[in-house]
Amino acid sequence: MDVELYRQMVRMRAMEKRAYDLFLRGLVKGTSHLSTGQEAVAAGFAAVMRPDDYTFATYRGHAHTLARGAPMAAILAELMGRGNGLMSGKGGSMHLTSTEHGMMGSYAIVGAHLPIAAGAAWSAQLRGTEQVAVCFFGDGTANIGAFHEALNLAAVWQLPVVYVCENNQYMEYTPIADVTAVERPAADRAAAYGLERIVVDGNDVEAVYETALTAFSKARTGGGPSLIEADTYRHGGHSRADPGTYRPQQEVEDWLARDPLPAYRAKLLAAGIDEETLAGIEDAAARETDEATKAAEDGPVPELALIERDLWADGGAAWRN
Amino acid sequence: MDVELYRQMVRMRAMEKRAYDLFLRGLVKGTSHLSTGQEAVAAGFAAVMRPDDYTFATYRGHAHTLARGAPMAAILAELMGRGNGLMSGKGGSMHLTSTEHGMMGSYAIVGAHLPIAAGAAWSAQLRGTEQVAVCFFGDGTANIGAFHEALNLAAVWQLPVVYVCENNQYMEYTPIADVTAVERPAADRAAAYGLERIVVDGNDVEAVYETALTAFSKARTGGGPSLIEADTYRHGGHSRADPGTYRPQQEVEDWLARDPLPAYRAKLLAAGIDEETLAGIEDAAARETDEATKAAEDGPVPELALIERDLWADGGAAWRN
Amino acid sequence: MAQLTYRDAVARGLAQELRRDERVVLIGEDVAAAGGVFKTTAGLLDEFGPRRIRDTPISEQAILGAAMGAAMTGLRPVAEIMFSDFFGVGWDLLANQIAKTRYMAGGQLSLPLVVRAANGGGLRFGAQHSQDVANWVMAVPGLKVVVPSTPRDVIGLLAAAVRDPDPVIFLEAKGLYPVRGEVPDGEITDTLGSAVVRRAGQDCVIVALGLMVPRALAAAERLARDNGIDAEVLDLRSLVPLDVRAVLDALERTGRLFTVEENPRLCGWGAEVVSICAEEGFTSLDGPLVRITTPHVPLPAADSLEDAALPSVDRIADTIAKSMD
Amino acid sequence: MAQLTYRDAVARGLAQELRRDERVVLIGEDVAAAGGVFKTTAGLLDEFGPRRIRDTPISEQAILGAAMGAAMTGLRPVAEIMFSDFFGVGWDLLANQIAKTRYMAGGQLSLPLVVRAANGGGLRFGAQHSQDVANWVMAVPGLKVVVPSTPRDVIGLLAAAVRDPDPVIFLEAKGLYPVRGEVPDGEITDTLGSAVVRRAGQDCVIVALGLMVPRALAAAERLARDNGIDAEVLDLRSLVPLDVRAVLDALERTGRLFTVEENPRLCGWGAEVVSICAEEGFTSLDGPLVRITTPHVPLPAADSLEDAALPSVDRIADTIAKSMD
Ligand SMILES: Cc1ncc(C[n+]2csc(CCOP(=O)(O)OP(=O)(O)O)c2C)c(N)n1
Ligand SMILES: Cc1ncc(C[n+]2csc(CCOP(=O)(O)OP(=O)(O)O)c2C)c(N)n1
Ligand SMILES: [Mg+2]
Ligand SMILES: [Mg+2]
Repeated sequence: MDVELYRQMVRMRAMEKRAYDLFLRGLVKGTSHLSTGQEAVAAGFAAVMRPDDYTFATYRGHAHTLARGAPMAAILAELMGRGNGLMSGKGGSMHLTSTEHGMMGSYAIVGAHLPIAAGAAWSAQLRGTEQVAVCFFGDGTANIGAFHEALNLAAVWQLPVVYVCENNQYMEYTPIADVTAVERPAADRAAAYGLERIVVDGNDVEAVYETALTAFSKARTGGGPSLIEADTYRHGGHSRADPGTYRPQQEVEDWLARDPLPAYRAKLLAAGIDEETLAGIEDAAARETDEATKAAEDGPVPELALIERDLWADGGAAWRN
Repeated sequence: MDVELYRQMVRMRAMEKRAYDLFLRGLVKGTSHLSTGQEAVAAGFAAVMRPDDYTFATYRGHAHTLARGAPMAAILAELMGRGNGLMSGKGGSMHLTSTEHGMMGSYAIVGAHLPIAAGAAWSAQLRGTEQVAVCFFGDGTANIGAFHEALNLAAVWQLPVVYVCENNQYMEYTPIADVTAVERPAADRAAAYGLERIVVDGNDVEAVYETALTAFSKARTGGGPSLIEADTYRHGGHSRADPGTYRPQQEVEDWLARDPLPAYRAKLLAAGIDEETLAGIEDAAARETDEATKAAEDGPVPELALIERDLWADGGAAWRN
Repeated sequence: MAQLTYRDAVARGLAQELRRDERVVLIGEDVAAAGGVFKTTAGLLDEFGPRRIRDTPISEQAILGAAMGAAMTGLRPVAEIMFSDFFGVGWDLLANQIAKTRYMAGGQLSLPLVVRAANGGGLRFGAQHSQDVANWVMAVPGLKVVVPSTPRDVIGLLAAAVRDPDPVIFLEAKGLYPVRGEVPDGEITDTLGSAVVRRAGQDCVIVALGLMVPRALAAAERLARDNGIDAEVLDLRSLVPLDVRAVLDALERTGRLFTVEENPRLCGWGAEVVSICAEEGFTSLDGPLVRITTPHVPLPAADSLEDAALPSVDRIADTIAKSMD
Repeated sequence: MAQLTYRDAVARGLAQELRRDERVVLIGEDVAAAGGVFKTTAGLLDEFGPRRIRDTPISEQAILGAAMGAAMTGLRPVAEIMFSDFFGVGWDLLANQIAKTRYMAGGQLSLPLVVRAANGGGLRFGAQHSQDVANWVMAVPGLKVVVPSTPRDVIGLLAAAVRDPDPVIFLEAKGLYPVRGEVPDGEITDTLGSAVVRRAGQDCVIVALGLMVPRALAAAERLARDNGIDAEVLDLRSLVPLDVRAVLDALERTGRLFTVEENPRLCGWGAEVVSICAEEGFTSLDGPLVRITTPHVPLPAADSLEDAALPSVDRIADTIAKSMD
């Protein structure tokens, strides 16, 4: 299991770094929001999920999508607007979706997916499938109305949904503390929905994993929702355009020193995993990334006919006869 | 002061009863939402307000409007769609507004006025006027997104605004407990905004008054917002169309036994206020109500030209040249 | 055949679909125990139980989000938004999420859901409970929009909406709730995107929707009687999909087209219909294309003002008579 | 005279008004310390301080509500909604509260506020960050709507919006942010509701707005060069108030009118313009009124798809050439 967690984090990191390179090379044309530094959250949660569980993510969802099993090439191709992208280029980096992998979408308007995740959980509850929905969101999202409505509904209906606030300390450029009435935007509000206050070190992948395990078992066995706040930090800026210079140098350094990857690597080594295994994982991720990049770069320009395709379930977009 | 509180409650009660009669007579044509039974909240708060303070109310706002000094005749005329109505018939019962009395509007979409009240408070703060805004809303409103956003903003900006949840135990027909994750929809969430938990017996007008006094002084002196939950009960149904039969008989009786008016009357008598004074107040209110009714009934049908008036500040409604 | 009110037709239509398909569920404020504030869901809790008929908090974003999440995972939810004006508080869910997600996902998921709401004026409820928002939803790619004008259509189009694999906004003309109409026994189904000629006519066509349909019909009678004008009345029934063929066909046959819209003027559905006619039906035009709408103002509350603001039978007939003079 | 980008013109326009009137304040997400995610508010915090330039939480309802409450009590707030797509989360405040309150109150209060937002496509941001919602706001009685197409207009129309006593939605075409244009020195003011002829022409008029204005101009040049068609280009600049006189005048002079809309097709502003022309300008029509719009779909993210979906210079010119053939 341990090595698996590491492998996932390494893959995420490699992909996000590549996404950044591709942006610098002018191949990622729209925006993109990397989660470099936040890998432990995505890895820890994905590891406890059943294949038929549901993930709902934000625009900062590349890693979550990868973690559920979507092919890296399709993700990178989507970022590059290619026809072999995960959604054929129609969604873009902010909307990664792979329903066959339980990735029910990445949502780019803050807060919207919290009630949607509640709906998926409600459906699972009603259908009696013991599926669980997990919904990742940022610290800034805890101040928007949809957060409040979703949490209340989830609690009242005792839905099998796990809400995970990835507190990376900033909304876009504004420190979360400047705009939030409580210290912890999510955890300090759990009580407002009759929920337990749960905070986890989001850079400690095993801690995340344990926390996820508890929340998922609870949800799966009818125990209702959880709200978890995971402390973490994004190494880069908010989005591709942002160098992140508004952050104090010391703060950045402190958090870089807590980078989840080297930390976990050291822990694994200390636990007796040998260097070759880890290096092998890293090499494999690098190869996977290179191959995915090539497949994405080789991908075709999407057919223009896609513009009027798949608005409706009949595959088309006709609004008239 | 005491007798003043009683007078206000008596006037409110008389007006609301009359509004109900007028509805039965077919003269109130749209909907209307009475606050019979909830008078102590409106009276207690109005009593601590400066003339230049701001009130924001819901569609259940007749009493709050009267309490700020708007003429009863204009209120009843508005309910009846007359040209001498408070807003010439353009708003109707759900939107009573009298800016000259600090009544900044009654809002009919649940939650909307909470951020608006924050805005008025922000303006007062910025202009340095020591004005305070008060915002009344129902228990059901504590579950909507705007509640969350407004409370957070008010707390972060330390705004001079007092949020008052009139918990009358029901949204329209649904008991609030059925749809709320905590026992007290407002008070149990105060901590989520770093605010003190305040509950008051909303049928005890003096308790309300004291609570209001504290919150207003705090707001006026830069101490920031308060969130107060006042327990109360509406004697009638949600709106004119609703007989309120979904409520357990025993519950209704218990609350009727706690009617704020007779309770306070008894207290005043016990405190040595003489019967004549109280009877005089009641008679005056009855007379005021009769006169107001007559003035309202005698009011003209609004001019049709009003339809295209006052959309814009220039008095007109032109969207083109 | 039975006489049923438009209001009762809603409950009957819902019951028909709830019986047919286990996946159909209904949520909304006061829809269960209370049977809806307009009593359009009366009896459903008793028959289908609290698993399938659920009261919600006052949380329109949560209602719409729940419907969306449930639709993409195997249910066929019907969400009630009590008044369509409240689409405002859930507009992101409607216009940005429900409408766009299938497209953005390249068709990976479907959203077979219905959002029902009491729409429009006539009840003296004032500006925040009376607006006709048909054009709000029509303007959003990814939403289908249905507005029935008769009890029979309520059932048939509701069935079509529930069975449709895409999100359908089902607007109930609340001014029509008490109106009765003939409804056949047994299952009723219908198709989206088909307009119906309510009155045949040769001189012009009045295109109408929802609450305006009976008024257009009454105006047509008045025009026939007083002005010798034989007006056709076309009930659009759905705005998306739009039965453009029926519109252009009526224009071609009559040469004159009028729209009667309950919405305030700007960017109403009538503008869209007119713009189609002004391009594709240009050679059929025997005179101006004229829109009859509520003025571009919020709806006033007083009965006299509301009546004067909404297109009335007289205003419809007078406008047409004058324009055809 | 200076060359200024559209982006910098926003900051300059805001600064001009902030200097002029103490009551003007600016709030929004990341507008203060960060100078705005599009850098349209850069430098304002330094000059005007944190009392007047304030960062907010991610709470669009609170932002719009705060602006409304402040406007009715003596301030002249400018609220930034980062992307106009996010109007969805604050739509109740915009469409039901800000728009209707003055009217419902019988004119007792005024709401002198501006809501600014980056609007429309061209940046490959995908369907939830690219939509042109000009028609959403145009459809709501009680909102004025402005969409500048040049840096100079950004400043002048922003000044007019801030000074206007009513709520104005100020849509910045984000595809134009990097575009430069001539801007005179000193104070710039302008008036709402006045369209501008950007290119005179005799054969037809192309009515355009925002991002579509430069494209319409380029198409007009192409039409002149390749097809011998002399097209006038009318930049509407504001949708409410609408300069109907300018539109009808151009139609009368040319006999043919085309609209170029960035919004998806249904119920776009062009439909409204066309419907006015089809009624009031009927006798001037020498041919069909034709709308060129984005297809009625959400905007796809891939650069190739976005470019093909939005009206391009070629599509505009080809459509007009074909229609005038
Ligand atoms: C409703 C809404 N408002 C504003 C934005 C613009 N925006 C995109 S991301 C973001 C910051 C979100 O912060 P947080 O929730 O902490 O997530 P993070 O980006 O840090 O992962 C903002 C303001 C948006 N997408 N949606
Ligand atoms: C956003 C919105 N949703 C629903 C409604 C319909 N509605 C009007 S009043 C009401 C109940 C409100 O309950 P509460 O907040 O407790 O206030 P009360 O009526 O009890 O004073 C509802 C659901 C509305 N007006 N606005
Ligand atoms: Mg964050
Ligand atoms: Mg209540």
